[in-house]
Amino acid sequence: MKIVVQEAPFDFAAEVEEFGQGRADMGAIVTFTGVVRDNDAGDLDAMEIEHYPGMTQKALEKIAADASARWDLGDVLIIHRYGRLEPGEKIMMVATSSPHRKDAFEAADFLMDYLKSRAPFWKKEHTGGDASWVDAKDSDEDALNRW
Amino acid sequence: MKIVVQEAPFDFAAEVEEFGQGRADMGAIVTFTGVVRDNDAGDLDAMEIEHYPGMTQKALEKIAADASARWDLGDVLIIHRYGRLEPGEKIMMVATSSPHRKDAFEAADFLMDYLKSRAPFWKKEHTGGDASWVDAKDSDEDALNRW
Amino acid sequence: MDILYFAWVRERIGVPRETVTTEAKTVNELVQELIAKEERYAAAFADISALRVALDQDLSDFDAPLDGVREVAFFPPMTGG
Amino acid sequence: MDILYFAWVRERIGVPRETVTTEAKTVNELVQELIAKEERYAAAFADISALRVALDQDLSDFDAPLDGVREVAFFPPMTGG
Repeated sequence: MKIVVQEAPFDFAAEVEEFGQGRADMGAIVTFTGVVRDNDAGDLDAMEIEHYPGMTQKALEKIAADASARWDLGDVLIIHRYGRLEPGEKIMMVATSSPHRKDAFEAADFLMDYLKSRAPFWKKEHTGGDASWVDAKDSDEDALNRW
Repeated sequence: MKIVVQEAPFDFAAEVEEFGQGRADMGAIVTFTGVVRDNDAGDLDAMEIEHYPGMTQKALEKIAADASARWDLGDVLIIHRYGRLEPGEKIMMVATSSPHRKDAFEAADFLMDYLKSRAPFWKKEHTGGDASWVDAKDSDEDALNRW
Repeated sequence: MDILYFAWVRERIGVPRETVTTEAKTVNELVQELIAKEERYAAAFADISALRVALDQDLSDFDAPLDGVREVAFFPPMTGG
Repeated sequence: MDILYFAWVRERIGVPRETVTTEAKTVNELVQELIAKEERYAAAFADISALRVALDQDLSDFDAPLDGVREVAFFPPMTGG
């Protein structure tokens, strides 16, 4: 299990290359990558991500451990950035490996649902001099009931 | 949309790096990678993959087009190898990008279900001098009913 | 008409491809013609439910007509991915 | 006891962290004490249902006891991923 919380960009290609390397017992690898999406007007200047340093690593480790207890996983990777990001930049990624396709898919989907609502990150959108906190959606909380 | 059918290994890291590059309108990227899994006894020599050259590209394009019609996707990538592969080698990958996480996940899952049962590939396992064709599972066919 | 065989169907029949002249109107009729020809075809087509067919590189059915079809392929259920 | 604030809770209260001495037995009692202190706290805690609380860096509830707790954090629902 590898959990990284950092301000700097991460090297997605290098991370996926390394992930699951040299394991012939894992038939399936799933990755999810979150990218800062521009708004519909196309004028998002930046996404600012605040987090709770003392809690973040711990919360992500718990989410990864919960996934590992629930599915047959070879490995789990979570990388999440904080700070100021521009549209098109990668915010975060998760990767899961498993002997079975279904486990790898479900575990990655589960990690994302929990990252959204149970990891202490908050997003603020900066648009043409204005700034506003992104509201959590009820649907994000509801998504946890799937598991 | 990019569909590649080839015997040579593919550069997973380079492919994922290129995929969705420079798009600020796609917030979510999902990849699935299939790896030749050793058998439980650990004595799989190789997995041989036969395909139907005239049909493969066409079948994969149809599957990708079906996914694009059904979900809000920015791009779809499918790479599938054929020939003789050793345990631990990557057989294939799919990638999907979408403004929305759910679309990217579902479309990748859909692509895999259809690749399994509707793309003209056949696997033969070589184990200590013996060789046997991998049987399709009823569950693979059943999986298509999910969609 | 070209007939292609893949995986264990190819192995049982012994060739990957052959050209036949046929008056068969449907895939089923073509299969019956082949079965009548030689034992290796009878062995390959013993259980039709274990086979799939593609007409001109599109998946099809055994009761499909062969009008205008140039390439017929027989193979077991696919195991891609 | 250390109290931490994040996102718009931090902005309304005006500081990211402070140390308080309190006799509050639960998170709810602590919130009432803070509200009574100054208007900016009353503004931040006006709608408790819009807030989350963590005790010593684990998510918790507003009726949880504060015995032995060293760090309390208040923040809006998280928006990670």
